[in-house]
Parts: sequence; structure tokens; C-alpha cells
Amino acid sequence: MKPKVGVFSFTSCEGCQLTILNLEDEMLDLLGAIEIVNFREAIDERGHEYDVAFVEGSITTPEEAEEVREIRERTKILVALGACATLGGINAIKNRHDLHQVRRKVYGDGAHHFPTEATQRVRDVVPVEYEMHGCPISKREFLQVTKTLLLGRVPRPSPHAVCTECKTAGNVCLFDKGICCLGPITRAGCGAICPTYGGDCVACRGLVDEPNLASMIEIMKSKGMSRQEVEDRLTQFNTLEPVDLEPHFSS
Amino acid sequence: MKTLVLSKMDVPGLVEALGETARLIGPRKKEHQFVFGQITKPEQLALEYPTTILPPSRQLFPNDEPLVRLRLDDVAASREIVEGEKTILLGVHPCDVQGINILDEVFSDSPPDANYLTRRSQTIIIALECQAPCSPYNLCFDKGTYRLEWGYDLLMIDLGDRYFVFTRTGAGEELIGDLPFFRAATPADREALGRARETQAGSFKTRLAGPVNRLPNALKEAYDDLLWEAVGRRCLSCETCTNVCPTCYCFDVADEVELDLVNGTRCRQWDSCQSCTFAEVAGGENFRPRPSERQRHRLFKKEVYQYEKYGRSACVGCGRCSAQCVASIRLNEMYNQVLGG
Amino acid sequence: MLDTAPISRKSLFVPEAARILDVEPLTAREKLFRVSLNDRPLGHRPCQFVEVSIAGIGEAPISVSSSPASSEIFDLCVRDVGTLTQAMHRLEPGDRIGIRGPYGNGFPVEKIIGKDLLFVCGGLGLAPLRSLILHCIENRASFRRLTVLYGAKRPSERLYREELAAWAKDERLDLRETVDVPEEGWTGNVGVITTLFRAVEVDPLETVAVIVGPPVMYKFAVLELLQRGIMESRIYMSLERRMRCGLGKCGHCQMNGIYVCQEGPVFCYSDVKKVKEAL
Amino acid sequence: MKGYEINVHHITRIEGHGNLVVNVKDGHIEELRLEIVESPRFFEAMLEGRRYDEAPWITARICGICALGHTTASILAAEDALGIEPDEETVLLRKLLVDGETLQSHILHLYFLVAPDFFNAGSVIPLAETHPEVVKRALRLKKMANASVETLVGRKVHPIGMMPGGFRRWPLPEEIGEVKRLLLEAREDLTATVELFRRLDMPPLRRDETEYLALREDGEYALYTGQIASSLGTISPPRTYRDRIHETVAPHSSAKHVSAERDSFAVGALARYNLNHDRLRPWAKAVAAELGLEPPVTNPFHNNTAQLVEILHCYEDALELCDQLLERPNGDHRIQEPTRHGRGVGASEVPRGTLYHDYRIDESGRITEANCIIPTGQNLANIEADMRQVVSDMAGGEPNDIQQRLEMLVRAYDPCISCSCHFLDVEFV
Ligand SMILES: Cc1cc2nc3c(=O)[nH]c(=O)nc-3n(C[C@H](O)[C@H](O)[C@H](O)COP(=O)(O)OP(=O)(O)OC[C@H]3O[C@@H](n4cnc5c(N)ncnc54)[C@H](O)[C@@H]3O)c2cc1C
Ligand code: SF4
Ligand code: SF4
Ligand code: SF4
Repeated sequence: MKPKVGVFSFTSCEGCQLTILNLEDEMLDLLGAIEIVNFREAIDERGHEYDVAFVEGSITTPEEAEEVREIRERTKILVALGACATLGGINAIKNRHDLHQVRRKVYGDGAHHFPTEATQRVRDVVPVEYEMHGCPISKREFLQVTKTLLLGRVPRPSPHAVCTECKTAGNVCLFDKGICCLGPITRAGCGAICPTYGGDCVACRGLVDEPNLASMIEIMKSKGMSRQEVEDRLTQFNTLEPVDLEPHFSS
Repeated sequence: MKTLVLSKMDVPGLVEALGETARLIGPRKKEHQFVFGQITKPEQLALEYPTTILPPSRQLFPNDEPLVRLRLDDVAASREIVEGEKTILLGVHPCDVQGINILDEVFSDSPPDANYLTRRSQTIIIALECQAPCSPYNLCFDKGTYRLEWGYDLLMIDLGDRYFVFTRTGAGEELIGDLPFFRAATPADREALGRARETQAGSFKTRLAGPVNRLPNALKEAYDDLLWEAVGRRCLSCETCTNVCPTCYCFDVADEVELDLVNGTRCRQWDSCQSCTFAEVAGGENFRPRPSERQRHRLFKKEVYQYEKYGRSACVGCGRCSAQCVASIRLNEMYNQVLGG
Repeated sequence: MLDTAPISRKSLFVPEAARILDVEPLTAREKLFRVSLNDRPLGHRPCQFVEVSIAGIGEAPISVSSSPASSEIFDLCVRDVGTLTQAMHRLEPGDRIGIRGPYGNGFPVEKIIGKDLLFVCGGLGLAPLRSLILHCIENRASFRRLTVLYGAKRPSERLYREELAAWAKDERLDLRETVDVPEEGWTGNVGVITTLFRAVEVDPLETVAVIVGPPVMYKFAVLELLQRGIMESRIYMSLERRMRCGLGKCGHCQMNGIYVCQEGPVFCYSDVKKVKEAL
Repeated sequence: MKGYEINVHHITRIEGHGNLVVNVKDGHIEELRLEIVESPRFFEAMLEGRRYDEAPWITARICGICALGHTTASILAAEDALGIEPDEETVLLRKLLVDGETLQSHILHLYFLVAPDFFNAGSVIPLAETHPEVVKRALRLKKMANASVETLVGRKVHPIGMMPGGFRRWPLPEEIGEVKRLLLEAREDLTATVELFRRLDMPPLRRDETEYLALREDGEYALYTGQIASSLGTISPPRTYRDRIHETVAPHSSAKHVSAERDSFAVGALARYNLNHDRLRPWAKAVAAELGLEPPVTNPFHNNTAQLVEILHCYEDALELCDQLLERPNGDHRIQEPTRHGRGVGASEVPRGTLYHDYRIDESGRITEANCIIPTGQNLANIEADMRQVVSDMAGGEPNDIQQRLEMLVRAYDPCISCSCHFLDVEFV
């Protein structure tokens, strides 16, 4: 019997599940290998028990928390899909603001009608077997992980930094062009796609296991970045991994 | 050995002719830097380049190299994948040629690695001598790697409007066999060569505080030096230094499976002793858990371990690791510290 | 062009097919696999290892646990810690695995003939050491005293329990065991392995000691042995490092300049005591 | 007519989470709404304090499917605020990307979300068995559209390298050549697509009150930029958007509704077609005529047909842009720097309609105020008005059929709820 797979989406842009839909070359083979029983964006049917549940999005309301708990109960393996789910991602930027004020700003006097809770990662709510990082996830990693899961094992996240993939691609390092890049402390797996296309890495895949943040911050500082700029960069996707900049910028 | 001359005007013709006989790999411009890549049109070739991002040796030892074709339902159906096609590496600087020679030694060492050697045995190297140092970090003068005595098939030296060409191997001579672009060198060419070499020698300078042959012992004495701690504090473990090194060859092996879950490939990927899990074993024990230890291992591997095993340093002085380190960790500075400079 | 010396151009990475004849759970985490290659005996020396693979999953080095005398069928004792080993635990008799090897130097048995032998092993260390112990039992006349010290974390984690029981009764060797944490029914020794040393009589001039165990064990065990007067050149050990190729290339197993997969895994203490990353 | 209730929790095959609630008692509509149940994401608040060049990157994350559109509108707003003039090639390249985005979005919508309705299938998955050639063609076309954007800016979802003032990396000539090759290869599949959708009968629906809004530009079918034009005849620059369209809170649903001169209006492919059909490229124009798409078209189901026409237009337009880019020297494309600061509005046509980004940026380049108006939000009131029409047209019909028709209607608008909920929240029913 083909393994049953569900794709679920919480607070997110749905770009990660779209990335799955964009697997044009592999789609038919993929459908041959798995049975997709829940994928609201693409299909009508809904299933109930899953071998693998891919969960996209951050958890930002009590209802979402409830729903993800229910999914957890109905699935053998739960994979958090994308930066929203694994890091809080862009959604977590709001946690840096006073949530009360955020609501007031958007809804004015009606703010009390719109409860919002602090953005949470999926693993803050339920146990997760694998975190597939990226904003959006990489097609390659999605396929690799899916195949590995089909073979009955949970893969191990890459121990390497984005720089390794950037070097493999033979890219001109952005630092060489005077642009700061978080590739050295960011977990690989995206193929260094941003540096390859001229953008600096902003760590959408989260940090490596043992990031040398102290050194990275000093480097950013030496490139003329202000405290605010360093903070923006380090929190764009990683608000939930706070970094103490005080020791580097006091004096 | 033959001595020939190639007019620069004939380079495009040569490129086209070579491209017809083999896969031609040479330096190409990438933004403001250079990379080795396939040359399909003469204008892609950029022979006047300081250095490339990745060394040409990586062409012989590609990332994600397939080793074994696998059938998941039958191990007995495993088949080797040993690939190679006739390739010409054109415009390889002396240090990089020696980098390739060092890989040759490692992969020929018992037991020999058929994957590398097969690719290598079909590769012709056309070296190109440098006229001046390519960066503030290279150590090729100190290391004696700015000129070549062997390890190449053809060697080109820039004489302004033409290249002086030495043939070194039969394969090299055969390659240019009847091509109309070469003529025998005349006494005037030789004189010009002499002058070019003099200028060249004058432009390279020593960057080390002591003789390079003191390095192995100086490093050994500095095994417990605080230098490593200082370097370790800055190191980001991003692996760039080893990825851009012409003589690094550490790898990992992993299986890739197709969606049919029946066919697969066992591949090797570049790996690096700078990765934090490189020396970790089951149970979590890590034999080189700290960046300081890993940086020390990198230098020791080049200057001590390889030296003791093969009789020469595995650092060819290309300067890439220093030039490309985001944390500004400079090999020459570290060497100078242990040499007491 | 590189001289194409007439060396073999065959890739060393292609595994040979081997058949699993029998699977026996030894503890909750270790299983014993009886394996046979298709066309040949393995031909291993004690303490050598093979690269075991499952297509699509990967490879890992595993020690050959059985005696060299019977290498038509050989034993692998595997703990399920990760990718390959967990997949292996799902295999059944009749399934096939890939084998490369044997690799490594193996134990220099010729150097210990006529000696008192003291085996010190902890945990999974018994897996490789068993090949040597069995070799010594089979060639009992070539050696003098045979002492085996075995430490496990818990009684239920002891490997080869039936064999240990037989060894305990066997007059050809002196087996002593200890556990870190006792469990119900355990009447034996409790404590770290070094506690066993004290009770053993050794003739320092005639004893060769062999240590195999988890990384933390070596330092203490060596110290103890040196204190008992055993010569550095007569202390052997098998060291574990991460390995990806087993061919002296991938770089993972290097401790300082030494490739453990080629020059090891068995080392003489006098050779590695100056190797800073060894112990 | 008996009473019935329709309660669709999470309509499938649309972008994002939406609920459909219809309650008819004795032939009288008691309740009818399209609810947006996506969690609020507070993008406007998140933009405050961030640098202007981060904004396209952050707002792309409002919606994966419209990521390129948000990036574009965000860039336009910042450029307007900061007085940045991108060079001509930059504009050409952006237009090429916008074409790519429109192609991919319309293809995805027509083949994957709409077609199953016509084949009576729950999704594209069973279609793979019954109509493999259709699905394979759909995949090929979608891949073509995705690949052309990916070749230029690395990714379709959250494109890399687009920023105010220019591109972080300028594509190589061979990459633009590759896009052209991909496009040319697709011609046959596009012809087959026209044939396929020609055979599909759009359900009838007439409601002549709809006002259509779309951007209009001199000399071209406006997608990248333009002036705000209405089918009622008015036209004005993007900066006037606040005077033109009004956000109101619908009492029955917390989804903000938007109106212009009338109670509701429509944006999107059909609106653009109605306003700009004279500027379509030839193939698109010919096919529109062939399909009898006589402007003004007021049947919202024909939004699907208009999308088909736009696919052809974007295809031809993209080819033309490739040629123009290839003719120009691949020179040094410097990123243009700000020359002032203040407020700026960016308006761009994304697949589902006009998207507005409006920023105030201070002298340090940081955003102090932001507002985004999303096409789906603009359409909501109109969708509900059309739903009422469907319910009364089908009075006496089977509730199941009505529900299916209503879902088809919602889908025809191709609503993108991820986008519309950047500021909305409603309670679960
Ligand atoms: C010479 C030699 C002989 C050996 N002999 C034996 C033997 O006889 N029997 C035996 O059982 N072992 C033996 N080993 C050890 C064995 O090779 C290792 O345990 C090997 O790593 C197992 O491979 P694996 O693919 O199962 O584990 P891997 O997947 O490579 O895992 C290795 C380590 O990574 C950790 N890990 C795995 N997945 C994850 C994850 N998702 N997240 C975090 N950590 C993770 C594991 O816990 C483990 O610590 C020997 C090793 C050597 C070098
Ligand atoms: S991780 Fe990024 S791409 Fe994925 S859903 Fe979240 S915002 Fe979208
Ligand atoms: S561009 Fe970024 S990822 Fe690439 S090498 Fe430089 S620092 Fe690393
Ligand atoms: S380069 Fe960095 S920001 Fe870009 S996808 Fe990779 S991890 Fe994310």
C-alpha cells in the first residue's frame, strides 16, 4: 500500500506547498509513490490517517494549535515545512513588536476583536520528526527527504553551512563585493540559491548546529554595519533565536 | 621536450581545434573573478587571470561524483560507475598543476582510486606560467611552486604577443601534432623567454618569515600554541578554506535514490575537516570538536602529515584559502606566527 | 597526462553481495548477523572490519566478530545507532547486504604467541575482540594464560550472553565481568572496568594486553595496565573513528597523520602514545 | 422554494483558507458570505522600522503564488517614495518577469484548479489517469512558466535579486536566450490549451452592475504599471488609489470589503480584458475574437476565458521582451540609489488584479508606515454579489448543484486568500 501523505497549511504564504506543486518533472512519479490524501490547495478529498504529514506555516492562533495537535495524533511522521514552521520565519517579526500595538495599528479601535498570539514554530506546539527549512523549501530537499522517509528512515539535517554549497557552485563571494551574507552560519540545503542569484543569505534555513555568532557579528561590524542593521539581518527569519548584541556594540 | 612558439593571434584557432578533440576546460570570467569552466567559444577563454575561485583540480574530483549504480532490490546488481572523457585543462597556473600532482599521489596511493585515476588519465594539462603574483596571499614563491618542472603536458609562457611553449609529454606533443598554430622557437624567442623569466623572478617576493622547510617542525612545536585558540575564535567553520584548496580531497559517501525506490546511485560529495561533525562517531564522541583543533588539523595535514607521507607539503601556496576566508584567517599570517615572524 | 600504470581500474566502492543466514538479537540494541559472501570466504584477520551497505541507505564500518578460522560464514554484531545500522536491524535471514573488505590491519597474532593475554573490553568492544578471543581459544596451545575482562553498562546489555556463560565455565580462559548498573538477578561485580583489574594477577613481563571499548575507557585502562608494569609495546588497542571509505582516502578517520582504516584499527600503545588525537 | 444551508469549511483548490456560508430560508437569503479564515499576519506592522530594500523580500512572503507581484509592487512603491529611476533594461526585465508570473499563475489556475470542475474530478490527480495527455501538457506548460522565471531570478516562489533600483544579478545573455527557447517550445501546447478550453462551456451568469478596475498604460496591455482606470470611464494615477477605492468593514464578516464608485467592483483578468482588450497582442486578440469574448464581458465565469487570452498575450509579450533584451548590450546594470524620501505608491497588475503597496520611508531608508491593498480583498464584495445572483438564478435547484456552482464561481475569481488575509481575521463558523 502506498504511504498516505497529507499537506497542511497554517499561517504562511503557502509558498512551500506551492513549491511541491511546482515539481512538474517529478509530479507523476511522486503520485506513483505516495497517496496524497489531504492537500487542500490541489484536491478535494480529505483523508484521516497519515503516514507522513507535511505541515507548513507558523502557529499563531489557539485554533491552529488545536488543529496541529490533531494532525500530530493522526500521523506517524510529522515534517515541519519551511521557515514559517521551523523558525517562525517572517511571521515572527511581529513578536518583536508589542502585539497589542500591532493589532491596534492594523485594526484601530476594533483591535480587541482580533486576538493574535505570538508566532510559534510547529515544534513549540507538537513534536516534529524532521524540520525542512527554507523560505520556501527547496525542491531537491523535499524530494530527498520524501524518498528517505519512504525508505523508512528520518534523514539527518545537513551539518554544513550555505557557504559550502556556494563554493561548490563556484560563486563569487558576496563579501568580495562588499555585501554581508549570513551564508557562513546558515544551514545548507538550498544550494546557496540566494548568493547564486546575487542576494545575500538571510538565514531562512536557520543557523548551523554550532554557529560562531560572536565572530559573525564582529565581521558584520567590521563591514560597517550598525547595530540595527545587524539585528535586522539576524532576526529577519530568526526572531525566535534571540542574539545578544550588547557585548558587541556597547562601549 | 620541444620548444615551440604560439602567436596570441592563433589562440582562438587553437581553442576551436582543441575543442573539437576533447572537452576543453579553461579559465572564464565570472563577474569580476574567474572560474574554470567549459570553453565552447574562443571568446570565453580568459587566459590573463589572477586566480580562479575553485582550483582546476576540482574538475578531476567533482562534487557529487557517482561511484556505484545501485538496485535497491538486489545488491548483486551493483555496478561501478567509472567515468572519464578526454579533457584538456588549458591555462592552468603552476601552483594548480602541482595541486593536481598532489591529488594524483593521494589517489594513486594504495589502494588506488579508479574513479579519480580514470578521469585523470584522460586529462591533458596545458599549464601557463604566471608573470606576477596573483594576490597578497599567495606563497608560491616561498613554496617554489611558481614554476614547473614536471606534472604537465604542455607549458605556456607569456612573451607579450606570443607564448613560448614547452612540450613535456608524448601526449602533449601528440595533442598539437599537426596543428598549424605552432612553430619552432628561434634564438630570438629564447632570448625573449630569458628576459620574461627575469622580470617574472623579480616580481615574486617571499612572504614568509623563515625558510619554508622549517614549517613542519615549527608547526609541530606549535601544536599547543595559543595561536589555534585565537584562530578558532574567529573561524566560522564554513569550510570555504578547504573547499577552495587545490589539494583537499576529503569526502563523504551517500546514496541517492530515484522516486521509483528501485534505482539509486552511491555518490561521493566533497567534505571538509572543518565541518563540526567531520570526526564525530556514533555515541556522539567527537574527536575534533573545536574549531581551533580543526584549523590546526588543516594546517598540519598540509604541512606535516602529507609531508611525512609523500615527502612534500600539500600546500602549493595558491593563496585561495586566505583570500576567500570571510573571517580573514590568513594562512601566511599563521605560518609566520609559527615561524616566529 | 598521468602515466596509466597497469593498476586495476576497478572501482573499490562496488560492494559484493552477501547473504544473511541468521539473525539473533543479543540485547535490546544489538543483533548478531551470520553472513556469507557469495563466492569466497571473507579471509579476515581478528579485529578487521568490513564496510557493510544496504543499497539506498548507505554504508558503515562493522567489525567482523567471528573467528578467522571460519570465514565462509562470518558474524557481524551491530548496534542500531543510525542510518545503516537501524536499517540493518530490520533485515531478516535470506536478505542480502553489500560487503566491502575486509579492511584494516587486523591484530598481529604472530606477535603474541607464547604470551599471557589480558583482554579488556567494554560494551560493544566485545564485538571485534571476540574474533581475537575465539582465535586464541581455538589455538589455545599457542598462548599461556587467557584472561578476559568484560564490562557492560547493565547486565541486560551484555553481548553474547550464552557464550559468556560457556566461557565462564571454560577452563581454557578466565572470564571476569562487571556492570556499571546492576539489575535484578545480577550477582556479579558492580563497578567500572578498572575495578576488575585489581583482582587479576598479571605477570608484567609476559603479558600482552588488548583494549577495546568506548572512547572514554582507553585512558583509564592504559593507566591501570602501565601501573601493573605491562610494557607500552605490549598494550594493544582497537580504535574507532568515523569512516566513509575504508580506503585511506576520505579523511574522516585520520587521527593526526594516521589513517585508522589503513594503519589501524589495531594499534600498539607505544606507537600511538605520542599521537595526540589518539586517546 | 425550500430552505437550505450551504456550509463549506475551507473551499478547496483555491489559494488560502476560505469558507462559504449560505443560508436560504423560504426562498430568502438569510445569510451569504465568503469568509476569510486565514490567520492575520500583520505585514504592514512588520514592515515598520525595516529598511526599504528589505520590504520586497518581506512582502513577497505575503503570498507564495503572488510573490513576484508583491515584490514588484513593493519595489515600485519604494522607488516612488525614494525617487529611484530604474534603467530601461531593468524595466524590460521586470516586465518579462511579470509576464512569467502571469503565465504560471493562470496556467496553474486553469489546469489545476478549474479544469477538474469541468472534467468532474475532485482534483488533478485522478485526471492524471483519465486524461494523462492533459495533465502532462499542464505540467509542461507550468514548468515552462516557472522555469523562465527561475532562470532569471532563481526562484518562482520568492524571487531573488529583484530590488528597488535594479537587479542584484543581471541574467546572462544565454539565460535570456534560454527563456526564449522555453517559450518557443511551448507554442504547440498553448495551441492545444486553446482547443481544450474552447470546448468548455462556462456557466451563464449575468450581472451588469459590476464595475471593472484595472491599470491602463499607453501603448501596451498594462501589467507592470499604469494608471487606475474604471469601466465607468475615470482614470487617475496610482497615488490617488485612496480616493478611488474605499475599504469598508462588512458587518456580517470581518473581511474588509472594498468599493469604488459602486458598492462593489472587480479586478483581475476579466477587468483587464474589458478595459484593455484593444492592446492585446495579435494571437491573444484573435483567440479572444474566436471565442466570442465580446467586450464588455460581464459573466464572471469568463474570468477563466480572459485568463486564457492573457496567457497568449503574455506569451507573445515575453517573446518580444526577450528579443528586446537580447538586442541590447549586456552592460553594467548599476542599482540606482535613492534621491529623496517620503511617501510612495506602487500599483501593479498581478494575476488576480491590481495590487497596491504604499509606503512612507524616512531619511534613513526605514519604513515608517505601510499599507497594502490586495486584489482578492477588492473582489470579495463583488464575489458575494455574484453569489447572490447565482442563488437567485438557481432558485429551486438542488442545493448540491448550487453549492458546486458557487464553489466554481469563487474559483473563477481565482481568489488568493493568503494575500487577502495579510490584515484580516474572522472567527470560525
Ligand atoms: C573500525 C570500526 C569498527 C566498527 N565496528 C562496529 C561493530 O562491530 N558494530 C557496530 O554496531 N558498530 C561498529 N562500528 C561503529 C559503526 O560504524 C557506527 O556506529 C556507524 O556510525 C553506524 O552507521 P550508521 O549509518 O548506522 O550511523 P549514522 O547514521 O552514521 O550515525 C552516526 C551517529 O550519528 C547520530 N545520528 C544519526 N542520525 C541522527 C539524527 N537524525 N540526528 C542526530 N544524530 C543522528 C547517531 O546517533 C550516531 O551517533 C565500528 C566503527 C569502526 C570505525
Ligand atoms: S516558509 Fe516562506 S515560502 Fe514557506 S510558507 Fe512560509 S513564507 Fe511561504
Ligand atoms: S556569498 Fe555568502 S554563502 Fe557564498 S561564500 Fe560568500 S559568505 Fe558564503
Ligand atoms: S541562501 Fe540563505 S536565505 Fe537564501 S535560501 Fe539559502 S538559506 Fe535561505
